[in-house]
Amino acid sequence: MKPLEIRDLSIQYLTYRGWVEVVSYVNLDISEKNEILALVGESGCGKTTLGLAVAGLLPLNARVASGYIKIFGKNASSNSVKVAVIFQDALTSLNPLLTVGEQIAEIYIYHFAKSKKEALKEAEKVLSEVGLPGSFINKYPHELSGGQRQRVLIAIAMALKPELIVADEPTTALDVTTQAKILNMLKSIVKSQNIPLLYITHDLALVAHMADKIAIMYAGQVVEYRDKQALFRDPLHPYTRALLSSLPRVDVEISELKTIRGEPPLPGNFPRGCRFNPRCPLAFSKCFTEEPSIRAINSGFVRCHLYA
Amino acid sequence: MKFPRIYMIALIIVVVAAVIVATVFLTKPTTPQPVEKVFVVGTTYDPKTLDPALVYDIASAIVVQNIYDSLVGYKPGTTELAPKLAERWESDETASVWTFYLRKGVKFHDGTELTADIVKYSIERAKQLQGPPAFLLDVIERVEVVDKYTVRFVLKYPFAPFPSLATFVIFSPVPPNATNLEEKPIGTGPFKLELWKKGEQVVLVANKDYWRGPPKVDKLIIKIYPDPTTLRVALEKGEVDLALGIQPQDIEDLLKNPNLKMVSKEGLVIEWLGMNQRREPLNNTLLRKAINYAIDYDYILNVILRGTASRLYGPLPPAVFGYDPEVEQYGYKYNPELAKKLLAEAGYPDGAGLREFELIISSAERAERKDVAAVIQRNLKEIGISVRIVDLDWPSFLDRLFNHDFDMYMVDWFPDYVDPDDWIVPLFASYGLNLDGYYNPVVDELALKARQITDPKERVKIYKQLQRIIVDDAPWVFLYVPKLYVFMQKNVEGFVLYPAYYIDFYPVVKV
Amino acid sequence: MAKSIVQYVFYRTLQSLLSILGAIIIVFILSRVLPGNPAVAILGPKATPENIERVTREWGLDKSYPEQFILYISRLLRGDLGDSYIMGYGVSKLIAERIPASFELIIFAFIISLALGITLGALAARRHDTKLDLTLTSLSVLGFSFPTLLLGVLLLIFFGVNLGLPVGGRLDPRYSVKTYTGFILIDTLLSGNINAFIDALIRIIPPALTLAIPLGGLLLRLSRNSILEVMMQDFVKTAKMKKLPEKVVMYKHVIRNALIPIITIAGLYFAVLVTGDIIVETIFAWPGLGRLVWEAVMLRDYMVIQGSVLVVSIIYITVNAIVDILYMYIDPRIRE
Amino acid sequence: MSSVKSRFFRELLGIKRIRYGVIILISLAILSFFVIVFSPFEHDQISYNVHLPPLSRSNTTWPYILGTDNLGRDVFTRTFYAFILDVSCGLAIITLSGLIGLVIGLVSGYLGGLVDSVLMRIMDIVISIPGFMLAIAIAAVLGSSIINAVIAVAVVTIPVYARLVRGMVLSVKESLFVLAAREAGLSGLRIITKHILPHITPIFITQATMELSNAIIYIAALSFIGLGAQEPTPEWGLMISTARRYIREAWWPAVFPGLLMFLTILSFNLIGDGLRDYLDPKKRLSTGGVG
Repeated sequence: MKPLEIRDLSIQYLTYRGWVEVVSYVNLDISEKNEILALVGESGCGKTTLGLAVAGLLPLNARVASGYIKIFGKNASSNSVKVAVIFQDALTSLNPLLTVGEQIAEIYIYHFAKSKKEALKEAEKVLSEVGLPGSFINKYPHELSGGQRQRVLIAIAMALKPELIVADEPTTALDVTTQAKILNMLKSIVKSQNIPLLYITHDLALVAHMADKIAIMYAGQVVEYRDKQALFRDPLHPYTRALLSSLPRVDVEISELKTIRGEPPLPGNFPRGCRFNPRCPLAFSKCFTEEPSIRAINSGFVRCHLYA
Repeated sequence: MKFPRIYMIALIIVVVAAVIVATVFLTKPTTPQPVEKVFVVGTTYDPKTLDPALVYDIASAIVVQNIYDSLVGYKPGTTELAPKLAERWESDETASVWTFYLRKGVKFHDGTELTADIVKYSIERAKQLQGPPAFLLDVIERVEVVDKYTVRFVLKYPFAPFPSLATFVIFSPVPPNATNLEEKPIGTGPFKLELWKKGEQVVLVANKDYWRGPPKVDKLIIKIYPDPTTLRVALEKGEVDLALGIQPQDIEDLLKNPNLKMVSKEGLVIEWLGMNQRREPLNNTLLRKAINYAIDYDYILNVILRGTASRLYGPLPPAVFGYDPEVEQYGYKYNPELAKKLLAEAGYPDGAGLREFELIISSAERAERKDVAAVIQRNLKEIGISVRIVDLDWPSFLDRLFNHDFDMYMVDWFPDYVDPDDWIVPLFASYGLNLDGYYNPVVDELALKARQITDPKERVKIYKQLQRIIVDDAPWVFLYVPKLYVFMQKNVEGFVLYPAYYIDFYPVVKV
Repeated sequence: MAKSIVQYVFYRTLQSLLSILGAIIIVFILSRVLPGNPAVAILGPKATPENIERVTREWGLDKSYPEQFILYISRLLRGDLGDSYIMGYGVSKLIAERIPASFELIIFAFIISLALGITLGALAARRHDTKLDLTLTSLSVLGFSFPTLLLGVLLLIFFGVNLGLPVGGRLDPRYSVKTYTGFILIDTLLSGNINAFIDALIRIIPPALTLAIPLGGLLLRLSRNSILEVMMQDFVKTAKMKKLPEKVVMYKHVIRNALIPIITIAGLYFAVLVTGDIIVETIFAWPGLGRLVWEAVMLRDYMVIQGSVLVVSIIYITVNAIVDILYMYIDPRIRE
Repeated sequence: MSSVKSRFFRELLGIKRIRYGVIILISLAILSFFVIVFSPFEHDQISYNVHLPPLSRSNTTWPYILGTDNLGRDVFTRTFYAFILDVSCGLAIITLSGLIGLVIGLVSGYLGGLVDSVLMRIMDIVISIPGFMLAIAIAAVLGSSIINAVIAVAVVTIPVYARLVRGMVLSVKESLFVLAAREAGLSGLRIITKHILPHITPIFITQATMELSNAIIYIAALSFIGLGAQEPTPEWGLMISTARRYIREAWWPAVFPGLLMFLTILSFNLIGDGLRDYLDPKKRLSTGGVG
């Protein structure tokens, strides 16, 4: 059974104008236990919603319109599935009124039936595993630095002993040096403890270092899914190419960063046909009328009429 | 899914509520059947102090009159004077020296015997304490002890109504060595104080060796209900044997109630609308007469007050000695056409050129006044006079009244002693309170004369003349005299209602 | 953490004394601004200038305001609240008798409104934008928008007439119960008179409901909104991610964070209720502090006004201090 | 430009609560307009010249739909006349005390330290003074009318807002975006208006709509002692406190003003609630705030 299996998944939100589709018809898998699947896309493309759906944390005004998500064969929203999530902003993701120790210990209390004292000892242990002093169990979230708070989130994730970890832009709020430390720690956890990781980011540079497989998302759809090397070497979808080309190269002197013209469409008013057509340099008549279907190619697939 | 905690808490609350409701219904508490005869009085009046030298409000007077006796009393149910602690009294021909002969063998609750020097001590104590009612004793020059049971009052000036003044609570003797009389009263009256929970209830116990014999009930409880609606509910449920302060609106329903009965009596309090003759144009008599004819008195008496008051035609209420029945003929009646005619004659046809008058009232002191004022406002609007009602709390109202800061006012007058003098002098003599700025030298002179004559027939003749003059000057709009009424359970006997609102629980009994 | 609380408490009591002094000064001035004085109030239409002048001289009201104030403060420092002009005896005794009655009613009303308000508020928040939420909101609005005057009278008639239960006052006058604590429910139990206890219990329900329904409605709306506000915060997602039991998420994480606005308003309304609801105390013949203050102002009995406002401000300030300390206990961020 | 505005209002009305609230409020306003214009009775007309006894409720005589009060005046007409007066009084009070309370709360919550304790102690003083005593004092100085009642009630309710706002500012003050703004060197005032204010507006508005009912009820309490509106002004408080004395005999002169008062306050609260959801940055019209 695959660690993660997403089939024809569509998710909708109830807003003041009725149901709005945010994720449409996504198919993704994680096949190995220690595999890192990166989910890349601009903000507002639905990657966070997908991440929350995998973790079974969709807000009350969201619904899975079609398809399913299975983790080791079990449906994602069932209670028995344990998926850990590492959020972007640790300050708001930690309860300001409880000490760090309490917020970790409660996992041991409720999941592993430990007494309060034992649970706190376990919390101390897991904190030191993420490189924080044991005494931090008495500290409150607002007393820690950004990096330390992010480590606490990772500690919480590890304490849960999850079957899958979802990391939603875990390091965006951090400076570059702390960012590297956190990501290396995450990678070593995944590889050493064989816990699959769904890594959500908008930063392609980080993906190059972290991911085994990469899925590019645009306007609620996965437009390209490839092995890391294959994608960087030979990007197929025009959007992927545009993303890669806007990556600044250290060794090349450039006056102005290349950008993609136009704005990603907001859910609820996606264009007809291929959703990238307004911004796609290679768009032709078919792109404006027909929605492209998925075309399997070596070790992955792409959703573009160029390859139909 | 474990039963979420919130449902459990909600469940607990529901269960607790059910238990309370169950106890409420199942164990219908049996009303307590104490062995001794207890009589419960419900009243909207909340007593302030129990020291007779300080009492000047009805609420305190009701309790104090049953703990103390004053020198002179009333014949039951009338305004005629009757002996009480003083068996008899007489005065010299100039009515300025009065001698009272005390009853013998009267004992205070603490056993001391009542003698003349105790009466002298009590009057001097009251004078020295300078409480609110102390001004009533100004007329006394000095008090002399003639012998053990005779006391003489030498007055500063001739004052015929002195014996009726001696019915006031301030004339109740107090034991010389007693302290803290405000809370621990010791009198000669039919009841002794057992407990006073301020704002809640006063518990009195029968004084077994009272000089008129012990009262019929062993314990008298006076419970305070600030709101007449609650008092009515308590009366209907039988929690209260007698109720003082039922509001006019409830009378019709209560009369239909088979196990209740009502005792009522013509009152002495008068309610009127005064006009400030210091101010233009209210000094114009024709205008004041027009206003008098514009008011629909019947509508006020029958619809607003529901027959709980009788019409007042002149300065004196019908129940007082010296009242002239003809006043009902020449007094003012509702006649809007005449009112309009007079208004035109006064120089203001249909109210043209008249400014808006400000009518100050205090409904906090008497709730019905607000409705009566609204009717008057409407009546005057119909003949072209516009009036703005200003409802003030009681002291603010009095402050503006005494500073003559008003066009019109509505207030009632409670006599200190039952004699026409206590209406005419303070309200119409320019040397009295002079609230309205009314000045008629003839009235001043006659009022003074009437006060000094002792022959009752002579006094009646003068007061008849005074009433005619005053009604003709129309300083006021003479409104009504509220009737006194008391509701009680069917099985209550012996209660007698006095026009001067003297409340006596001594003869009361439950059959 | 302990040191900062002790230091904070000391600093707060110092401040509180200042504001009590402030309250005394303002009430002293305010009561003198009111037209008329105690003599006028009692003498009524008989208040001739000489009568007023004589009585006010006797009560020392003819002295200049500063003089009166200094006299009042000097007696206050000796713990003497002075004597009521009209009643002639100690103000402290007068107030002491009224406080248990007021407290008993308020505490009873508070328990009902807090319990109902917060639990139903949490329920409405968890099921927000559903039929249940809308009915609870409308019920809560019905609760606090209904005029107390009308609510009191209707409850009085419903309990007294329709249900035929004893109503009005604290106890049936025919019971005689010794006062140990002043709390009628406790005193009747202490004196072992079960019938009296039930009678008192039945009598306290309608006035308590008249206070609790508006307050409960208010707390329901407030807790619903502030819980909703908290439920949208990210750390609730973290708590859900930990797959903790529903009640732990709600009680340990959500409600605890939502408590701050709730405590502020609850504390505020406890203090407002301390002055008692004149209307409830009048309608249900409840000898509370509210009616005492009301009658004192109506009779311009300055000593009683100043005494009761002093007591009320002490109660209010202690309640507020407790609320602030609760803040600190709940929210570590405010502790520095 | 028009499309954005219309979208804004469409969004606004889209929210169920606001829609219900606005519908009730507008229908009440229209009804009172018609009543004032077309009612056969002046609001203070005593019925005796129409010979209909007061406190009667005969549905045979069309004009007296809701019966008459103790002076024979038509309850239906007066209740709707009072709608305009009471709503404007209520709004005046919440705006007056709301704004002052908001400023005090913001300043004392944000600045903290001495300013905070001084302001809060002043609030303690204001709260401990009985409201009706203040009302009598103001009435004594300015003469008793509905305006003084509004001033008195406004002054007494300032602490409610001040303390609530202060509580919220305290908890928001520590959050990241405020600290970031402070580090960025923004002036105190800009931080308050740009960062703190939008964050606390939702709860503040909710509280304001709730306080509206307290304001109207407080005016009623003042009428209870004759310090609010004066006869014959039609005002709910005055009507209810007068009708209360006749409740056993005729319940309608007291209950209908109470009912209309409830409907008005319900509509304000539904609008307030809807606004609170609408103004909340997280729940703005996009996908519930999730990227």
